Amino acid sequence: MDNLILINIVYVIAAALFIFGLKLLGNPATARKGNMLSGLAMLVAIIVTLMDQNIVSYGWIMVSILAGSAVGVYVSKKVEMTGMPELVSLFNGVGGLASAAVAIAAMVASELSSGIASISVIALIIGSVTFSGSLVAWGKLSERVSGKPIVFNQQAIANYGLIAATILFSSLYVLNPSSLFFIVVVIVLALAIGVMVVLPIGGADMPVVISLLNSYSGLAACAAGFALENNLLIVAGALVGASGIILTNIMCKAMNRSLINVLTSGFQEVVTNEIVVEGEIKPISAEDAFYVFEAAQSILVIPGYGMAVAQAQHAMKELQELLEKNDAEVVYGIHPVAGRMPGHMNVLLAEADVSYDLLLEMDEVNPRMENFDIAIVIGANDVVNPAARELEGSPIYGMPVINADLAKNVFVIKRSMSSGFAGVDNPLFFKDNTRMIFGDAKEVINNIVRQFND
Amino acid sequence: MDNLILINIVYVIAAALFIFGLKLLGNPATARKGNMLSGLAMLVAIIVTLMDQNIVSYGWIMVSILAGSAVGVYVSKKVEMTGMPELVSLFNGVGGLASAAVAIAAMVASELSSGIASISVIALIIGSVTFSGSLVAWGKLSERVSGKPIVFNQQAIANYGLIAATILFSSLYVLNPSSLFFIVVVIVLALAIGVMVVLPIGGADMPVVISLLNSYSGLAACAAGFALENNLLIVAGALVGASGIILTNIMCKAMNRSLINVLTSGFQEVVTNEIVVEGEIKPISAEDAFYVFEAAQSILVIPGYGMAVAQAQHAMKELQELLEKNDAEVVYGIHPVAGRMPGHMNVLLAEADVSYDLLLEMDEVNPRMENFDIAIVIGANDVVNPAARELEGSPIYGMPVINADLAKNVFVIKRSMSSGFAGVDNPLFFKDNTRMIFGDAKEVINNIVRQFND
Amino acid sequence: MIAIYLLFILMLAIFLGFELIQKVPATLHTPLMSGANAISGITILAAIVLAGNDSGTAATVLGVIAVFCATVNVVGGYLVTDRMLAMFKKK
Amino acid sequence: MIAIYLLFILMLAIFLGFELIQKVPATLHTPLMSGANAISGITILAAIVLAGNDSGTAATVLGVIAVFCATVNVVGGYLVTDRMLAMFKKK
Amino acid sequence: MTTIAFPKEIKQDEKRCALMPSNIKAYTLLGLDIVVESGLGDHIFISDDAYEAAGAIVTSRESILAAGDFVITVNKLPLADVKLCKSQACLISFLDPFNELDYLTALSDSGQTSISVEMIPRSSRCQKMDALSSQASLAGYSMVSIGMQQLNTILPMMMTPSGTIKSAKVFVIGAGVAGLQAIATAKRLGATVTAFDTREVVAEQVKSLGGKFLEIDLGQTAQTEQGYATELTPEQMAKQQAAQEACIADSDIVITTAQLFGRKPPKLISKETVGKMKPGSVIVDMAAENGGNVEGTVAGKTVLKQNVYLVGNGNWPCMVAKDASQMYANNMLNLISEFADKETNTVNLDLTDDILQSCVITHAGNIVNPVIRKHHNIDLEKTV
Amino acid sequence: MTTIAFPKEIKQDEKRCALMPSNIKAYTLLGLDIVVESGLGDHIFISDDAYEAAGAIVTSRESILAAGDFVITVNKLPLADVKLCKSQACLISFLDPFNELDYLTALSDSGQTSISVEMIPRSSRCQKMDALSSQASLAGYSMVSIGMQQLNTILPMMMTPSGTIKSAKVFVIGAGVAGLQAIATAKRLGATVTAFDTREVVAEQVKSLGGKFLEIDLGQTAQTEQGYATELTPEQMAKQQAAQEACIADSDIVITTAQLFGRKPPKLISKETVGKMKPGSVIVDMAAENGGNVEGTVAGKTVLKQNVYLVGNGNWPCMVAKDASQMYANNMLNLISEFADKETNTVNLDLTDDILQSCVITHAGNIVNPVIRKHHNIDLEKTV
Ligand SMILES: NC(=O)c1ccc[n+]([C@@H]2O[C@H](COP(=O)([O-])OP(=O)(O)OC[C@H]3O[C@@H](n4cnc5c(N)ncnc54)[C@H](OP(=O)(O)O)[C@@H]3O)[C@@H](O)[C@H]2O)c1
Ligand SMILES: NC(=O)c1ccc[n+]([C@@H]2O[C@H](COP(=O)([O-])OP(=O)(O)OC[C@H]3O[C@@H](n4cnc5c(N)ncnc54)[C@H](OP(=O)(O)O)[C@@H]3O)[C@@H](O)[C@H]2O)c1
Ligand SMILES: NC(=O)c1ccc[n+]([C@@H]2O[C@H](COP(=O)([O-])OP(=O)(O)OC[C@H]3O[C@@H](n4cnc5c(N)ncnc54)[C@H](O)[C@@H]3O)[C@@H](O)[C@H]2O)c1
Ligand SMILES: NC(=O)c1ccc[n+]([C@@H]2O[C@H](COP(=O)([O-])OP(=O)(O)OC[C@H]3O[C@@H](n4cnc5c(N)ncnc54)[C@H](O)[C@@H]3O)[C@@H](O)[C@H]2O)c1
Repeated sequence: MDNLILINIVYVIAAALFIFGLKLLGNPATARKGNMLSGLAMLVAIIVTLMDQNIVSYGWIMVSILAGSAVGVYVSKKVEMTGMPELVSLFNGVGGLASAAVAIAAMVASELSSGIASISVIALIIGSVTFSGSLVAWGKLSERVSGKPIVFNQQAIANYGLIAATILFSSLYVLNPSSLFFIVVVIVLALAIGVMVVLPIGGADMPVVISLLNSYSGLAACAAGFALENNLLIVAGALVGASGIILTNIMCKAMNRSLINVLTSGFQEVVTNEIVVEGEIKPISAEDAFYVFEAAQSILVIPGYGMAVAQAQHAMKELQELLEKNDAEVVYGIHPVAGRMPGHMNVLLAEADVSYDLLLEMDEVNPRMENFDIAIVIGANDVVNPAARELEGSPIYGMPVINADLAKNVFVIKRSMSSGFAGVDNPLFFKDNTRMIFGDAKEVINNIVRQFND
Repeated sequence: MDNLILINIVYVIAAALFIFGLKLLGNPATARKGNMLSGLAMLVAIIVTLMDQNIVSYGWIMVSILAGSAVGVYVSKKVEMTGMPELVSLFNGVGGLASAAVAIAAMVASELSSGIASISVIALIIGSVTFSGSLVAWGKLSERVSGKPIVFNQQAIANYGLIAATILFSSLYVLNPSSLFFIVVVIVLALAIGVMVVLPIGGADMPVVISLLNSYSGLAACAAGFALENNLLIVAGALVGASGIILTNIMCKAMNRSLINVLTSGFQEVVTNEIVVEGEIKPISAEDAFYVFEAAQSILVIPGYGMAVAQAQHAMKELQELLEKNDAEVVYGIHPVAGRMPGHMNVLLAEADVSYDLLLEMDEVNPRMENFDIAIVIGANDVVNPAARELEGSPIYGMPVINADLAKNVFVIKRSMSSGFAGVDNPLFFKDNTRMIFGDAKEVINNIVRQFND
Repeated sequence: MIAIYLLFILMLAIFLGFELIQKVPATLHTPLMSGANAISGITILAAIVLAGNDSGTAATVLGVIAVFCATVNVVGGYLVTDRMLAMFKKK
Repeated sequence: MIAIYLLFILMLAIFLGFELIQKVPATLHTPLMSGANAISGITILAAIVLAGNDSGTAATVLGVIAVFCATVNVVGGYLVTDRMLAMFKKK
Repeated sequence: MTTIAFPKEIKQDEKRCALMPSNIKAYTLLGLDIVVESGLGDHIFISDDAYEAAGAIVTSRESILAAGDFVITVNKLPLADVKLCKSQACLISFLDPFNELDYLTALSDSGQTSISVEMIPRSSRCQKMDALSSQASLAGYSMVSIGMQQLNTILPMMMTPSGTIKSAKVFVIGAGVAGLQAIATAKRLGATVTAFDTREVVAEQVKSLGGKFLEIDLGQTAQTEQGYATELTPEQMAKQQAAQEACIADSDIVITTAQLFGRKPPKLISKETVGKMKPGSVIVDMAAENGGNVEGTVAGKTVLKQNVYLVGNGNWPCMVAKDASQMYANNMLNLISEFADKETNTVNLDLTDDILQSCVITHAGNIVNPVIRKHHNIDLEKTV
Repeated sequence: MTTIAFPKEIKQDEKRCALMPSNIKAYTLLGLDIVVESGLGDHIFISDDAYEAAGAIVTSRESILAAGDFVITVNKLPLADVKLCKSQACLISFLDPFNELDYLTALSDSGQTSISVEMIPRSSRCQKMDALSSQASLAGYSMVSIGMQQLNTILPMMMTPSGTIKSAKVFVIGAGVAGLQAIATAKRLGATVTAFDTREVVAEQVKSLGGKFLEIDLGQTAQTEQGYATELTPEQMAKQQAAQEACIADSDIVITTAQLFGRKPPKLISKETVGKMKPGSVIVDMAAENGGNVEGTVAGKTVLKQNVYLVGNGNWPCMVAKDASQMYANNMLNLISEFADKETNTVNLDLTDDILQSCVITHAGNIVNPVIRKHHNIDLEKTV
């Protein structure tokens, strides 16, 4: 019993470390330290758990821990940077499997009271859903499964059916805690749910799904904790569960999606539509754009008529100063016809007291465009339209433009997708490296400025 | 036992309500709702506690609850707005008394195990210190006791002695949990500590002290919770304790004091100093100034040479727009000699595109000065120097100035206490309604702007 | 073992307390302090139990005093806080 | 009664989880998710106990599988997270 | 090898020229020969040596006219000089083709090709050759400059110990290229600027420069495809004049830039309205030389009438002749480059090109430009 | 009742006057009588009627001079007119007391009291009467205005399809009241402005207006209690000239405002330096009328030397005569108000007052001002 007290006191400390770790993980400056703290907590918890007096044989435990560690180390070292999200989903699946296995083990180890049985079956279901769902997500991310939403007719009905069946068999199991059959049926059903729920979600939404499944695996741990009366499992599980939900929500917002919308893809009517989209517009919020700005070393500002309309020049000057303080180089690329009168941009930028040295002509910036980390287009449209270069037959074909599209990242700030003075569409907005920040130029820039100050 | 479960489940809910309530209390928009939620939690907790099966007689309980409520209602309704901080300290003292009484009651009710005994004596000490300390604080605030720090020679030694004695007798009590004598001695010592610790702290620092004592009373409740194995006491007490400490720290920062410094006043050597200070400078951070700005209806901006040096005109324009969006009226009072050349302010403000209609002459703003909620002086000095009006013999006596000091609140933004062009001191900085915001004008204003956007 | 649970609860509650009051505006300092003070009147629960128990007159009397004091703290505390907060209402 | 304590702990932990992840920058979304995923490998504790108990071969086998899986999750999770975070280091 | 000739401007008080030394390198890179009349840059302090050093041949007027396949000037070449040019030469300059039928006829009779720079289309692609815009923009600046000079008060507001001086009020009528630049310049100087234009799209542009737009409800107004305003009906004109009057009377400087492409500028300010202005006020009438927007302005002069200065100087870009020359010379270079063939070192005017279709006026003995023909009612059958 | 007389300005090309109709009410509220010479405001379009309507008596020069207890003008009253004034009258105007000893002697002989407005102290309290500052400030504006006019390029930068025009470079030497205003005005117009002054405190002020300050290490320099610069040593002068040269050669407009109170302005720009400037550049020499900062400027004229325009027009405030009059008139009103006694409706000059001690020059037949006596070496014993 003394041992138990010791273990639990260490658990309290481990829980505190987890909490600290998570807190630090939320801040770029301390994230790494946070991760290490949380790793330390895990290590301590594992070691102290091994001192549990109920443990009679260590052999298999050690073998599986060593094997697991080896696999973990190998996979995580070998993976390419680009493969990380897939790997995370794979780990998540494995974690779900572990939870499920724990639940089954508890179920087969002894006859359970109905309370514990219901908690265990919950852990089992969540673990299984996490497992199969994560595997599908992994498949989609690594393109083993088509990234497109996979939908079929009547799927909503099928899904409802699955859920009903799962509830039914779970209840049956709780009533007959000794029945292996019900356990197996529940497992199969839960695995199916995991597959069915993730399949109809598009590849682009996968990070959200993984985050949610991750939150689920926390809940599974939490449920296991209840079943085994293990405080640390409850605390750590609840932390992961709750923070996962919040994180999922934040990620949805950043992607301009609603959580409900993502989750219920499998429960929606199938709509087939045949509209050909020329490309995809990738909107981004000013808040998220900030992180790119923070990391950039050289930035080209391309102002246009919209900057004048929004009177965003003062805000831009402030952003420029902040970027410069952040050791980035900022220059302005002034297209000769930007605005609505010759020298329009000059008037504005002089008003904001932008140094003349920073104003470069089109011919000066175009040759070095590839070297800019960011080209930020502020309310300009025609003057950065690659159609003038590429699209013979366009009304502006042949007009020299600033080749913003050749910069590493392009941010376009404007209020809508509407066209500029010349009234022609702008393929720049659909390019891969372009992100649209919709909104009034002044407000958007002020927003980014605010991020710098936070 | 069923009853106990019910009570405890309700406690979980009450704890959640307390947490929510505290969270909401931290935001001006929701604070009132937060307070009500927390009140609701308290009510629910009290009612459910009354269902405790150990309670055999309700008579006295009801009487004291009714009497207590009556007193509480009466006092809180009657107090003047200005008397509130005193009242809070009084309530806090009463709360401390209650904790102390609970601890004694537990001690006399039955022989305690040494674990419980030590926790109880901690509760007793904290409760008593809170009680006497709060009373002294109340005395200082209501000017029943001199607001000046009361210090005497050797007080540090006396205090260390007191603490040592308290520890000694507490230990003795824990060893003899039946001894009434030790209890009484501990009480007396603890009360003395409360008095001794608070007396040497100046009246201006009282809010910090009360906040700290308040945090203590939370800890007392928490200790009582441990003694009685009452979860809700632990949770609520810990919440109050922890948030109280943070709050105390925040308040210290806002007053430009260090917590350690405030607390250890009683342990420092007595320094008598004879320098005559003409008045007190009250610095304030831009963050805190923001709340006054947010509440203001009419604001007068008085720019001076410092605005030009800092090139703060664009930032000021932005602040103006935010204030106007917040339904406040903003005008600029331009002193004819502000700056270093005739029309200096005009050049700057025109650059920032401040409408000419908002620029008022000295003679237009002076008569209505009393009606301005805020006069914000940006890097001006001589032109708002009341010495020109009041101090015959001053080199600038007789020069007409903008009477900023007559506005309801004055904020002066400058980098230091140094004087302006004329080289004369400015009594405005020492006025009661003046708060200094030290820093570069542009940075300070940007800071306030940022608050508006958060 | 119960002590362990209580310790867990304490630890979590303290963390939570810290997290909750991270960035409060200065205008709310006093009301917040006052509101927290009202919550600290939670000792009333302990007081009630002790006052209602029959474990000797001394304990009961102390319990009753404690109930009275705590009630003053709780009731007065919430009301005063509410009055302060009522002043903040946006125009 | 133990259930009550557990409930208290759960409630507090959930609140704390919400509070902790209030405003994370987008760059941290993936590492944070990955870090949290590693933490969710905490089931390893349960797995260890079950694998070590002697309550039937089935349970032991399942326990060992669970330990293996959970270890992969924990070890891999922390290392991957660390690798991601290492990329953020300020120039 | 194509030779391009740049004779001196003959017009009185003209200080601009159509070539700057900095352009010569670009021309020679295209393989073109540049011949320059001695003294071309005198007015803007550019010596013959500078042109020579840059690679041009500097010689007499007669020689260069005789040598030039292209003859580029700012103002139209006097007919006497046209006779000295090659018969297939191409003359490029402002030609004022809507008003100078006689000159055009003479040109077409003598057989040269002529390009009117004011007829270059206003497409995004042609902006670099658009001399009308470049010169108008400078005119906008100059008009404010002269208004500032003429006014006996300062433009910005000044709050000083010696009293507060209110900012001057400037009213700009017509916010095209010149008007917008005038707005920007006056705004920079701290004046309170109001503007009006019949084209509603302009309101936002005025505001984007910090000016106020005077809202007058004229009912339906329109603009051409090139962005030029269409003429108002007489009722609309009357409405506009009435609505403007208060604003004009209140202004210290009024700048009128209203033009109608190919038509006489509208009369916008009557004698009576002028009389309502404060004594000492200033009206700058951009169009004075073509008839003017203001009743009473005298082309080429500043006069004081009813105690108001009416500035009708004209040739505004000439006030900043160096920049004006630079811009004009760049426009010409861009025009020539567009049709230069680097391989053959020649410039080939392909008359089917849509730019040339709209700006070539005479060719091979005919007035070929359809717009101009239509304007002067030249029967198509007759001459082609 | 004290009467204040405002005769017309006689000096050629002077357009300012010392009274505006808007001031008359304030004077009459003080109980003073105002007499005005007919035609006082002609140059700035203020009619006699306007003065009369405001409460002044408008009549002939002789009558008002005979009636005035105070005679206020901008420029000094011709001696012929002084004779017509009351013998106890007080004459107020710019007197140039450091240079006009003969005039002062004549004044003191004829017995009138005289106040030199340039001698009003520069304390914070006196700024409202400080005509030197108010006029200098307007001069700063006017000098940029004339420089802009004279220059054949525009001041702001312009990036257009017809090429990029670099902003003009303006160099201001002497950043006192006039210099700062010049900096501000040029900056507003978009020019790149550099400034230099010997007083180091000015560097921050220049920067606060967005100008660059040219750092020249001259060693020890100083300023008087009133903020005026002290004279440089010849070595320092040479150093300054050498260090400035590159900046001047690079500038399109140079504005010199360097003055030394009570002394001839320093020569800052030599002929050689002028010769290094670009052809067509402009130098505006504020002090040309008093000898000038620039070698070769001609007082009252704009001349072209070495292809550089040397502008020495002088009387700069006169270019914005209305505002200049308004400010000067306000300064005078503030001066009179300071000594007016509302009870007795008189103005009493208490010569022990420290303001009057520094600005009264002659009184009761003597030159009483100590600074001026010292400057002209008038032996104290001899005359008092
Ligand atoms: N410079 C000259 O002399 C001159 C003269 C006449 C015509 N032009 C023509 O004008 C064009 C100039 O090109 P440009 O790229 O500068 O302008 P543009 O092509 O007209 O595009 C301006 C863009 O700004 C956006 N915008 C407007 N208000 C905004 C606000 N408040 N915040 C954010 N975005 C705003 C608009 O998109 P949303 O509505 O979606 O926000 C619009 O697409 C050229 O076609 C040129 O030929 C030039
Ligand atoms: N208008 C004119 O024509 C003219 C001409 C010459 C002289 N003057 C004289 O100048 C004075 C003008 O009065 P004023 O009130 O405008 O100016 P002032 O009395 O000179 O005061 C300016 C204040 O601004 C502060 N400051 C400087 N840089 C700052 C920065 N970056 N951020 C924040 N604060 C800054 C300074 O305090 P810290 O150092 O503590 O920050 C200083 O006290 C009068 O005495 C007037 O007589 C006027
Ligand atoms: N495509 C391009 O890139 C390009 C190039 C140059 C100009 N433009 C556009 O062409 C337009 C016209 O240019 P412009 O300045 O040469 O025109 P303009 O010189 O013919 O006329 C000047 C202005 O006067 C206005 N006006 C006419 N009648 C008026 C009246 N009765 N009252 C008030 N205003 C009146 C016109 O609307 C025009 O704005 C401009 O808006 C400009 O944006 C476009
Ligand atoms: N107390 C007040 O409120 C008040 C009022 C008016 C002026 N002033 C101060 O008085 C100062 C001087 O005013 P001012 O404009 O009438 O002076 P000013 O006309 O006598 O001289 C003009 C400027 O020339 C400078 N100068 C002299 N020699 C120079 C040289 N060799 N090279 C370069 N610069 C040289 C001077 O330093 C001065 O700044 C100003 O700085 C102003 O701030 C103060």
